[in-house]
Amino acid sequence: MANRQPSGPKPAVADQFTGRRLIERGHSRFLEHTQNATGIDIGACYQCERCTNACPVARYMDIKPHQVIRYTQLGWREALIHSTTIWVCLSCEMCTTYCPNAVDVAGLINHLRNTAARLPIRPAEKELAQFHQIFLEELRRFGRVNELWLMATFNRRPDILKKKLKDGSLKEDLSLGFNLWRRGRLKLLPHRSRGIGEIRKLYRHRHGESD
Amino acid sequence: MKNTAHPHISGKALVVGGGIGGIQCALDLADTGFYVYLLEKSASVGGTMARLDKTFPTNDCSTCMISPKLVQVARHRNIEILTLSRLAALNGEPGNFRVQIEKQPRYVDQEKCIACGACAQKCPQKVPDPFNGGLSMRKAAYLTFPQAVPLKYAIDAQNCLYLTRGKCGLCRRICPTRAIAYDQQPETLELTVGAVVLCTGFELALTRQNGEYGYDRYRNVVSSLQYERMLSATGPYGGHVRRPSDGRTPHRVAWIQCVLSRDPSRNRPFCSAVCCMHAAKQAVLTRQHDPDSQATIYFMDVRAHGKGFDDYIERARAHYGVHYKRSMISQVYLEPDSEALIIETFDHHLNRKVEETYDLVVLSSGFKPSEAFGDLAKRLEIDTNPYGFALTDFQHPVHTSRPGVFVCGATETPKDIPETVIQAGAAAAEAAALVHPARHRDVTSETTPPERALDAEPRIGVFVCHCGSNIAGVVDIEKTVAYAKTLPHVAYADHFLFSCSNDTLQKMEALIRDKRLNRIVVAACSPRTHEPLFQSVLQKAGVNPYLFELASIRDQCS
Amino acid sequence: MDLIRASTARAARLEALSDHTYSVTKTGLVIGAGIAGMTAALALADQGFAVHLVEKEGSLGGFANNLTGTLEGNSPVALVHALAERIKTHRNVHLHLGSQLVAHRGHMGAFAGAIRTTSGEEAIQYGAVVVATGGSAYTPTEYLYGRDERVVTQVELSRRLQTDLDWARGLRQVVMIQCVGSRNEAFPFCSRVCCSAAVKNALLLKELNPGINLVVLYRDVRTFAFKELYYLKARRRGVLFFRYIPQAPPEVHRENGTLVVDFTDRSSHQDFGIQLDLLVLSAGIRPNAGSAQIADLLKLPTTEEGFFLEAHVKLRPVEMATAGIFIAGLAHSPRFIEETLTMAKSAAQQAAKILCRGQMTTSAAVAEVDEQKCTACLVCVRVCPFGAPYIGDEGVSCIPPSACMGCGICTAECPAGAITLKHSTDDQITAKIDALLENP
Amino acid sequence: MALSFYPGCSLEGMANDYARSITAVFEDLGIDLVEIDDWSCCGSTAAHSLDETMSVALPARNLAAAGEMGLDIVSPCAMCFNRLRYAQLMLKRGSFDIPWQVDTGLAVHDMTRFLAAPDMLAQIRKRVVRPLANLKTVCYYGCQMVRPPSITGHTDFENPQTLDAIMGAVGAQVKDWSYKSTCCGASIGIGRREIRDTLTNRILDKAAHTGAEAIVVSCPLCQANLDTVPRRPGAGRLPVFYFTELMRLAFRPAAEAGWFRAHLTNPLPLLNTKGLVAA
Repeated sequence: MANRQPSGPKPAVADQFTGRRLIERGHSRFLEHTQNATGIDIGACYQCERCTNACPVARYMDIKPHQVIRYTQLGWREALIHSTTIWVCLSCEMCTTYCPNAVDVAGLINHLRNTAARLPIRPAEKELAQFHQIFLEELRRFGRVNELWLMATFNRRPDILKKKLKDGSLKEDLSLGFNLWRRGRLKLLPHRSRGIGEIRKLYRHRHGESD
Repeated sequence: MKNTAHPHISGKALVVGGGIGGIQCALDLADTGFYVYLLEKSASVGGTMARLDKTFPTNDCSTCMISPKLVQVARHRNIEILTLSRLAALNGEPGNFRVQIEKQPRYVDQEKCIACGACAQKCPQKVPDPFNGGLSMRKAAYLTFPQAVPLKYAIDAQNCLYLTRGKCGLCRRICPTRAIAYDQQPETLELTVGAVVLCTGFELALTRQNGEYGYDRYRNVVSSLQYERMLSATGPYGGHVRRPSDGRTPHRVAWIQCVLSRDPSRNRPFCSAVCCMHAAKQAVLTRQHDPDSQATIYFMDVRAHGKGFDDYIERARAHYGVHYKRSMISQVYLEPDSEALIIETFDHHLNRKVEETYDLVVLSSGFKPSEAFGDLAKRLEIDTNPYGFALTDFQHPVHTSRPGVFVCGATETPKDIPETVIQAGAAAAEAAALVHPARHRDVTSETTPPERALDAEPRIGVFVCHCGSNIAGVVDIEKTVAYAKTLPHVAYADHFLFSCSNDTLQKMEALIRDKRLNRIVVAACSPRTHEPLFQSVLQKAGVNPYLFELASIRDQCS
Repeated sequence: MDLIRASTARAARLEALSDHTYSVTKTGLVIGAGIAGMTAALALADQGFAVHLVEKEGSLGGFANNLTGTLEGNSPVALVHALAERIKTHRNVHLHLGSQLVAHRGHMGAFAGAIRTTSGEEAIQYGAVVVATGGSAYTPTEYLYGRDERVVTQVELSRRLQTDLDWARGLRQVVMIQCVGSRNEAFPFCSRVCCSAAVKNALLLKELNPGINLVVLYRDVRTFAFKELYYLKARRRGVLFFRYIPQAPPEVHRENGTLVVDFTDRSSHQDFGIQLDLLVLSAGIRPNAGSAQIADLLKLPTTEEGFFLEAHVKLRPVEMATAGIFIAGLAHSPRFIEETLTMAKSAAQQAAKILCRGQMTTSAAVAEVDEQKCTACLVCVRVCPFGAPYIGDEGVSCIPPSACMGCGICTAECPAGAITLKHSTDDQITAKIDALLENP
Repeated sequence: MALSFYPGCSLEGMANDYARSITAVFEDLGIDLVEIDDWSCCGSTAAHSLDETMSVALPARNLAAAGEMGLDIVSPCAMCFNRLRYAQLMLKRGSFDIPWQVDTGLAVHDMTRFLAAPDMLAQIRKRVVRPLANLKTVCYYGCQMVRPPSITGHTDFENPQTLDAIMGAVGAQVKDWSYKSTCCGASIGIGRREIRDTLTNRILDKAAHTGAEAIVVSCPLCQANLDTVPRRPGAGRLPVFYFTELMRLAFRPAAEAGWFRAHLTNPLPLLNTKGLVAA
């Protein structure tokens, strides 16, 4: 999948954020804002690359974990929220666990992912973003998430359906689904929790604030 | 000329800790007219330096460097070594402290022990040898290391069958000099000293518990000090680097730097200052031992901030082909079959993880003050920093917060040998400045009888040394002595188990007088360090010290 | 057995020798009155020894006078004052300002030399010497230094920060470049203190001017031991540290008036061109110009960089190979003030080992010149590693027993065979060898 | 003894076999698991990824419900456990505007931790009637149960011991290996399947290389992943057991073979050769 992961940030970004920008726009503003929002001490990093060496998916990231820290220090917000990194990250917490400076790298990446999700931008990893959204929608519908219905809703998305038809992964899905069903591992009907009302209220409440 | 000024000031000093810092400090004080008690918690002095193989930047043999110093303190008439001892209490004021020393029993009579090693040979109880980082076994009756000072065996009470279960008692039965003394009791000494210097040194922050990089989980992950022992000729593998798991020679060796150093997440945010050079040296030695070997150092910054250190790093890189990788490691993985170790790093050019496989991984562990220092600092009410090192003052870099108590070496900050030796001198200077009115008061100086007039005819005395079994095992002593008697001018010949032991020296002295010997030949071990010892015997017997000859039969025959 | 035969054969030919003894001059000489020199002098004086303290400048303090504060917030100047006060008032210290040591001979315990002052020459006797000739700051030729007033050294910056606060508060973008004039072909040494100096000034600037953009370009950050805590603090305060490699050092140039530094960040793989209003160079430490003359006069070896070379790197770090001469401070190597204080006291203590003795005996196993055979060919003078032999007034070589280490090199080298090493005389050795060869 | 039980969504579907074995084992041990009344989803990675506040609010509803019962919570699913713990920690730290009253004093156990307590292990040993003596296993913990230690409380995150201890207690051979908590990529298994496949396959390879005959897990997502991932042609598969399945096996004189039919990688041949199920 070499074609799917540009190594290093896109050239446009590099030009857009040269040293001169570094000076005129106080780069520290984004840094401070992020530090305050997350309570993460981003400055502490000394770029030892423990996080990147620990990350199981670094190769799929256009901005490697240690660079995420550097970019944040430099105030390169745009590059970050447009990166594949924030979506590919597994939240496996290897980076955070092993950081000698106790920098919560995974927390930072998650914060950036949250930020990107709130903005009207096309996520660099569309399917990953969509999956998360669909998951939350399912949760909103029933209060619990039923794997069968989750997959169904996901695969029903026109673009995804098209792609999966093309690369044959839909067939795989179906045969796996059938296998699981034969073994009684699929629950056909979703359970709707009684408290669904208050959960939906919570959703409305959240959206009330966030837009 | 006794110094009687300032009677309230004591001309004695107490040096706590028998590592290179303490040894240097003791010598620097004793050589300037003060009497020194050198306190050591273990059975012999030498500290960490005695455990090192070679040292940077000269690659000199560490033992060879420290041994003469060890002999010096051992034979210095104004240094009294108190082993297995701890400073229990300190009262009084600068210039006149009263100190309480708790001395643990050695269970071996130091006067009688001739270090023949019989007790250790026969002792049935094996225990992991702390001197070798647990990589080899020693007996419950033991000598810390071959050049130990004092060169006296000890019995460790935790493991001795007799002391724990009242069984065995073998060593007492076979000891040729009846030196074993199970009934020795702990004693408390009360001393008066003018000044105290703390040189308690350091230990590795890496412990079996905290499991860094699979330490104590994977057999081929070792600490920097363990690897030092593995390199050493006196180490567990006799100087051939072997893997603990299978005894094979490791060809691919990796060092991981800053283990529990520069690590705020473990509340160890400081740098241990010497590990960069230490690792470079070990890598160089590894390449020397085995030219086919591959040495890789994973690091962040090379801290070669000492005189000529960068040059050494450059040689390690260019001349010895040591690989430096500026990349820190999260975790070490085990290859199950070979027990090789896998280190994963992210390769920016390939844009993917690469797995590097090593036969052995060495963890360059950070330092912490030696375990005992924590309580000592509390007892003495001296201030320490958050990491347990002694606090000093900018203008007085060897003063602790308690007047009259000084500090040197890694007790203050992690530092290398030269800086420790320098600081030891400084601590000695401060102590001396405090007690100098009492200089020469508590020391004794050599008094030698007038030399006998030399008879025209040489009357040579030959003393052949068994050196335990070291020589006797190879050379037929009886025959040698008999032969010596036939040689021209030889008036007397005899043999001793250990010529260098105190009682033998006294015998020798008496013989020289009685037999009117005027030339002495001692056939013994080589160390030139022993020549002055025997010369002093001649002097005591009234014979000119230059009428002495040493035949080094231990080196050249046995 | 052969060995024993050989030994007895030699023993029969051994002769009684008596060690040579002489009395010790209980006065020390300290060369250089910087922090190291003053401290060494006081360390001796406080132990009751008289000291000559010789300083070629007219004032005390040396290099430290340029320094403002340490990383840990201590004041070198206050230290200099404290030391100077004691030096001026201490009864055991004989201070010679504006003076130079111009002659030096003799040996451990009994040296004789001369000091030249404005008022003429003065002969002095001393038993031991502490060399503390100090160091000086490297004057950069790199990065437009001296050609653009916006380019300064760390020392200059910290001095200006003391007086010109408004200027500091006006700064917006500052870049510091490490290892200027250190760790390169011309001067391979690391100057040890520059990383801490940069961190110190960076923290100070952030203190005065929190909004400032501060970039430090480094090769390795060497804030060892507890100085690392300040490096951490600086990072937390938002100082940006970028590593550069010697093959691609930063480039500084002027673009129509504005000062620009170009460099590559090894982490983000980005090229930067930063416009700045202040460029600070971490210029390294050099030995003091005067030290060469002292090295010459005292016959002391130095490193290529011009620092004095100690007798043994590990175990005799403050001793020179020549007995009775010791070394302290920047004259030995770049070091921090605490380390200099420590080293000076240590050197003084080694000197005290000599001064505290009434008499001194030297081994009798020393080289002896047969004046009849000596042709004053100077071979011994040249080969002796300890500079012991000299051509005496009788025009033949003299080897003072107290200066001779008994190594035997001259004995072997002397073409006239005029030198014998006592206790290893030719007939003793030959006797031994013959005995070895003969068969019983 | 009683605990409030938070099964999590997977145990209703993919992992219903896990659910059954848990019920059985806890019956055997005589511990009541009181299912949290009308529990709802913890939000999993999705809530965490898209909306921090939701990732606290959603678990909070269940924490609140458990609080009303006043019983400590035990969670069999690593992900749920992590989210519950995380939410609890966040609520301890700061105030969140959420409609539920949460008692942050309540203990949240991961099920393995709970059962690996010394007294529990003693209980388990007592119950064993058929030690799984010649079954060579490796235990796989995944990430969410152990990392980050600040949330999970697993200070031995690199070499966790809970499953190892439990498997030891039921007499199985447990091999040490380095990949106990290496991520299997489940959280992006749907969106970026090829990444998930790479990571999961690697773990299966390493497990096989260690000489294990079976992998023991406690996390439904890990199990689903390891059990269903497409293998390279030629590469073998290992049965992937829930630890409770094997406990049950050891607790019973004769195992119901039907029990294991839910697995995609059929474990019966292995159990057969070990004489643990009747052919």
